[in-house]
Amino acid sequence: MKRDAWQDLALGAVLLAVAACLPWFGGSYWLSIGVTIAMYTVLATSWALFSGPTHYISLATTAFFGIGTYTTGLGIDHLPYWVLLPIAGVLGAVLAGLVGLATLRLSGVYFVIFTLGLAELVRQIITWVQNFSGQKGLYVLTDITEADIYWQLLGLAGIVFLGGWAIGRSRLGFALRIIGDDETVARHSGINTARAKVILFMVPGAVAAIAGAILAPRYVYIEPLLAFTPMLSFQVVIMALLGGTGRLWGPLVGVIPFTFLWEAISASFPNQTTLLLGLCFLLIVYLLPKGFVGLIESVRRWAKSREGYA
Amino acid sequence: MDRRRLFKLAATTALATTLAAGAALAQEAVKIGAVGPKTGGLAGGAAVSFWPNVQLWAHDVNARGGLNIGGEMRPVEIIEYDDQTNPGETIKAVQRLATQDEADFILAPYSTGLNLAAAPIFDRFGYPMVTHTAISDQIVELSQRFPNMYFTLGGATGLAGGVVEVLTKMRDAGQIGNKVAMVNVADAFGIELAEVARPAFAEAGFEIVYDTSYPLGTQDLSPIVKGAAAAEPDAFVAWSYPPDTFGLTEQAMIEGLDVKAFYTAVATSFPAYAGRFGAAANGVLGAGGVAATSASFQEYAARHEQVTGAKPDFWASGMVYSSFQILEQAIEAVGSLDKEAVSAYIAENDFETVMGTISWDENNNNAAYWTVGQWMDGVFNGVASTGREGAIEPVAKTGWE
Amino acid sequence: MRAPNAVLSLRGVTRRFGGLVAVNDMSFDVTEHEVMGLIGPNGSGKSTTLNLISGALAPNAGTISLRGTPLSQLPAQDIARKGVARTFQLVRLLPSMTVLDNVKAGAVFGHRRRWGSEADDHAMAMLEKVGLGRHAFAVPSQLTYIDTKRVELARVLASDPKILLLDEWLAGLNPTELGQGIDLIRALREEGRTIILVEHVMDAIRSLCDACVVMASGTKIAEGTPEAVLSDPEVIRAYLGDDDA
Amino acid sequence: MDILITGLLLGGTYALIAVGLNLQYGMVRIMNLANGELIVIGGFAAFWFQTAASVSPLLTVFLVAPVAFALNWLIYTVMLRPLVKRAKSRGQLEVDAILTTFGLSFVAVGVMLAVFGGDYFSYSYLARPVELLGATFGLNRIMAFLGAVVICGALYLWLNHSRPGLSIRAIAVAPQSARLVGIDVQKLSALAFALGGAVTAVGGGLISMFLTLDASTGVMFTLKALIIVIMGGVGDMRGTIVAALALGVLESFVASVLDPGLTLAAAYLLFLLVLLFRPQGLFGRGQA
Repeated sequence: MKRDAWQDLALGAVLLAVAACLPWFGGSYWLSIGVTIAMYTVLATSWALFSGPTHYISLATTAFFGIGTYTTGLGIDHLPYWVLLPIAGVLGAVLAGLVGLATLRLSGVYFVIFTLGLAELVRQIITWVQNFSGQKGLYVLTDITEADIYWQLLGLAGIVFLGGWAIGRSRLGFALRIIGDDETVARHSGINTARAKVILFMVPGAVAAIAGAILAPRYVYIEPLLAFTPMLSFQVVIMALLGGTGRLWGPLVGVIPFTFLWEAISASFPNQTTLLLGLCFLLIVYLLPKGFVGLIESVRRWAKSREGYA
Repeated sequence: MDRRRLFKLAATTALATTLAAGAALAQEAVKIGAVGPKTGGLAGGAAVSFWPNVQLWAHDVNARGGLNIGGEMRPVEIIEYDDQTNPGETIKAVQRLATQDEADFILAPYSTGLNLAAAPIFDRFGYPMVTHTAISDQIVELSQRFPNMYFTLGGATGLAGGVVEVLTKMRDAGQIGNKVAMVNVADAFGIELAEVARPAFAEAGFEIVYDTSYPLGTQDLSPIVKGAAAAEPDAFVAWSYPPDTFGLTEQAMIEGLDVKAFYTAVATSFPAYAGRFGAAANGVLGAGGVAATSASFQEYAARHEQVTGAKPDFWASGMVYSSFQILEQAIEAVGSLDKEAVSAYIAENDFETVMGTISWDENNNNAAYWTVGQWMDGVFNGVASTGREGAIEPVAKTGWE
Repeated sequence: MRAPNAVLSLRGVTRRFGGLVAVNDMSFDVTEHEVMGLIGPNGSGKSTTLNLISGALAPNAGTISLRGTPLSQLPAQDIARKGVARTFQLVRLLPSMTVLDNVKAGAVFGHRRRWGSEADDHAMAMLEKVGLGRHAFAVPSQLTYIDTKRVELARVLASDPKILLLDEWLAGLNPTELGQGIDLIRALREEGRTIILVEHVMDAIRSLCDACVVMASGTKIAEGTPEAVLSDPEVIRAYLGDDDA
Repeated sequence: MDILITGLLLGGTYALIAVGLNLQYGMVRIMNLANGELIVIGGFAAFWFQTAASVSPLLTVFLVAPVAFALNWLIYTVMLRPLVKRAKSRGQLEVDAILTTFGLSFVAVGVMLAVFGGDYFSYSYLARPVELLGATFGLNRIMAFLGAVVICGALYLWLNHSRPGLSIRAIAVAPQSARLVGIDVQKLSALAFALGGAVTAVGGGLISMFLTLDASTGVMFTLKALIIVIMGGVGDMRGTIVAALALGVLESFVASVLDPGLTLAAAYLLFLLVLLFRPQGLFGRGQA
C-alpha cells in the first residue's frame, strides 16, 4: 500500500516533467491548448478536492479567479510579479475562509446559489470601487511569455496534486471522506465537520486566485466582464463532474477530452459551436453518468475479468 | 522523429478543419482569419458591426476576382472562429489561425479587451493588426510594444473631448445652458470616459449637476433618469453600452427628460436605434459618426445592405470595413503575402477607405477620427471629429416626437 | 445530588418541538460499569433523550454532564470527543468505505485519537471483537443486516468511549441473530463498559440491564432494577395502554 | 413613494422572470439553468410578431404560452424523466439536472443564433409616460406589472385551490408520501415543469417590451431568477413574489438614495444575508 503511494507520486512527477517539455516541442498553438488544459486542470482539481467529498457544488471559482487577476492587474506596477502570486493566494484563501464560516449552516443547494451570488457580489463591488476611485481599464504589460505562464500553471498543478495527495492521506482527508458519506456519522464520530469544510474550501479559493494572478499577463487588458465571467465557474464544475470527483485524477480526465472536444467543435463549426457543444454535453451526461472515471474503471474491470477468463 | 509525426498530425487536423469549414475554394486562395464573438457578452455588438463586414469584404474582394498579388488574382478564403467573448478563447483562436490554419493574414478581433489579449500573438507571428474597435488612451505605450498594431477608432480622450466640443458649440450658439447631467456604465469603458470627461467639462465651463454610475446589466434605469431629470440639466450625457443605451433613451422619453442635447455612447449609431425610436431619435447625439453624406459611405452602406441584408451602423461598421480595406490595399500594393512587407507598407502610407482617407501618426494611430454623431431623419451624421471632413453642424434636440 | 460514581447525569432535561414536549424534566444518573436500560412505549421520548445526550439535539432546559463536565450545549462532535459514542436507530454506515475504514472512523476521531497503523490495528481489533475480522475489506452493501449492526458497534467501540449509547441496537434481528446480539452486549458488559440501552426487547433488558428508567409521554415514570420497574403497575399500564391502542 | 412604485414595477419584472423557475425548481426539483434562454425566446417571439406583423406583445403571449408549455412538457418527458428515474438520491438528481439544463441552455443559445442571429432585438411598445401619484412611469412596465399580477394570482389560486395544484404542492413537500396517497407524481411533475416553462416564456414576452435582449443574455436572467427563488424559499409562490418585490424596491431605493452603482451589489448582499440568517428563504419551511 505504501509502495503504491510512492509509485503514484513518482508517476505524477514523471508526467509533470513530460508535460513541462511541451513549450519546446509543441509549437505555439499546442502551447495555448496546454495553457487551457493546465488552467482547467488546476481549477477543476482543486475544486474537486473540496466538492468531491463534501458534495457541495461551489460556483465561486470565478470570484476567486477574478480576485487573482485583479491582484496582478492592480499590483503589477508596484510590486514584483512573484510577490503577487502569494498575495493572490492569501486573498483567495481568506475570502474562501470567510465564505466557509458564513455558509456552514447552509445545506447543499443553498451553498450553490450562495457561491453564485458571491461571485456576482465580488464583481459588483470591484466594479464599484473601480468606478469610485476612477481606476481605468487595467493594462498588464509584462514580458511574461505564454511558456512562462504554462510552466507556472504546471507548477501550480503539481502543488495541487501533491496537496491533494497529502490531504488524501491525512486525517483531514479521511474526515472528508466520512463527511462525504454521512455527515451525521461524521459529527457523532467526533469530527468537527464545519472546520474541516472551511479549511478545505480555502484550497480551491487560494488556487483559483493564484491561477487568476498567473493568467492576468496573458489577457493584457483586464475588466470585470472578462475577469469575472460566470461561465468559468460553470465550466470548471462541468469538467470536474465529467471527469469524476471521486479520484484525485478524475477532473484531469474530464478536462483533457473536454478541451479537445471544445477545440474540435469550435475549429470545425465556428457558427454552430454553442449548439454542438450543448448537444455533446447532453450526450455525455446521458451516456457517461459516472463521468470518465466511471468509464475508465468499468473498462478496467472488464479487462480484468477478461484476464480472469483467459 | 516523434516531433515530426506530431506536426504531421497537426497539419492533417488543420486540413480537416479547413475542409470542414466548407470554404475550400480554389487552391490558390489567400487564407484570412477572423476571430470575434458570436456568443457571450459582446456578441450583440459584433453581430452588428463586425461579422457582416467580414462577409461583405470577402464578397467584395472575390466579386472583383480576388486580391491582385503580383499580377495573379487570388480569391480570399475566410476562416472564422467564435471566441465567445472570452480572451482565453481569442488567444487560442488566433494561435490556431497562425499555426494550424497557417492563415496568411488575420483580421483584428472585436472590442478593446479582446484586441489587447490577441495583440501579443499578432506581434509574435508578425501579423499586421489593423484594429477597428479598440478604444484606448494607452496607444503610445501599446504601439511601442506591438509595432504592428494600428489604431483607427480613437481614444477616450478624443471621444469625450468631442462631446465637450459639441456641447460647447451648442452653448455658445445659445442652444443650451451649462448644466450637464452625466452618467456612466460601471465598466472599464464607461469609467475611463467619465474620468476623462469630468475635468474636460469643468475646463470648458460646464457644471456637472448629476454624476453617477450604474452597473452593467442594470434592468431598471428609471431611477437614474429620474435623478438626472431632477437635477434639471441642459444636457444629458451617458457613457453607455448597448442595452442601456436603449434603456436610457426609452426612460428619458417616459420621464420627459427634454434636454436640448441628449447623448448616449455605444450603439446609438446602430440602425436598431433609429428602428426602435423612429422620429424620436431625431437630434440624439451618440458616440462615433461617419460622413454620412459622402458618396463613399453611401455606396458602402448600400452594398452592405444588399450583401448582408442588414444596414451598417454609422460608426464602427465603416471603420471595420475600412480596416479590411487597408489590409487589402497594402497586400495588393506590396504584391506578395509577406507579412513584414505588408506591415511596413501600412505604416508608411495613407489609405482611401469608405470612411475617407486614413493616415497614421508616429504611434500608428489614425489621429483623425469621428467622435460625435447626431441622428437626423434616419441618418446618423458625424458632427464632431478630431480632424475629419464632412461634419455637419449639431442642432438642438426638440423633444421626443 | 449526583450519585458518587455517576458517569453521566441528567438534571431537569427538557426538549420541546413546537408545542409538543418530547422530553419533560428528565433526571437520572448512570454510574460507572453500569448498563442502564431506557425503556418505554413508542413515542415516549427515549430516542429524543438519547439524541439530547449525544448532541444531535440541544435541550431547551436542564443540564447533562459527563463526570461533572457539562455537555448540554456542546455540538455532537465535542460530545463524541469527550467520550460519548452512539449507534443509530437505523444503522448508519459509510457506504463508499470498507468495513475497516468504517470502524477506523471511530478510532481516528473519537475519544482517544489514533492515526496511521495504530488506528488500523485498533480498528481491526475492534472488528475481531465483534466477530467481523474476515469482512474487513468488504463494503457495507455486501453485509447481512446483523453484520452492519456489528460494524456500527465496532466503530463506536473503536473510539474508546466512556459511555456507549445503543439506540434499539437489537431491533429487527431474527431470533438467532438476537441471541448473538445479546451475547455481544453481555460481553461488553462483562468488560465493565458503561452503556445506555434504548430497547424494546424485554428479554434483553431483563438479562442485560443493571438499572432501568421507564419513560412515558416524555416523562420518567419509574426507575430501578428491571424486575422492580417491570412489575410496577404504572409501567404496565403505560405499556398495555399503548399496546391496546 | 416614487421610489416605492418604481421598485414595485421592477419587482413585477423580477416576478415574471422567477415564478416559472419556482414551479420548475421548487416543485419538481429541476434547477433549470436554461430558464434565461426561455425568457429570451419568449422575448424574441414578441419582438418578431411586433415588428413583422404588428401584433401586440400582450396578444403574442397567448400564442407563446401553449407552445412553451408543449415544448417544456416534451423536455421534461424526454430528457428529464430518465434522470429522475436514474437518480438514486435528490442530490444526484440535482447534479444531473444542473448538467443537463446547462447543456440545454447551450443548445438553446445555439439554435437562437442560427435562427435569429446574434443581433440585439428591441422594439418600442407602449413606451408612453403614465402619470401615477404625481410621478411618471412607463406604460409598458405597468402593463408588465399587471401581467405579473395576473400570472402570479392565477398560479397562486391554482396551487392552493385546484386539485392538481394541491397535488403538486404535496409533491414538492414530500414526493414519497405523495406517491402513497395516489398522486401520479410523474404526470404532475411534467405538468408543473411545463407550466413553469410557459410562465417563463410569457414573462420573457412581457419584459421584451422594455428590455433589450440578444441571444446570449439569457444567463443574466437565470442568475437573477435563481436568486429570487432561493431568497423567497424554494417551492413557495408567496416567497418568490415577495422576494421579487423586495429586490425591486431595494434596488430602486439604493439607486435613488445611495448610488446607482451599488444596486446590484446591494441586491446580492441582501440575498446573501437572507441566506445566512434564513437559509430556507423568507417563506421556506425549515429543513426536515
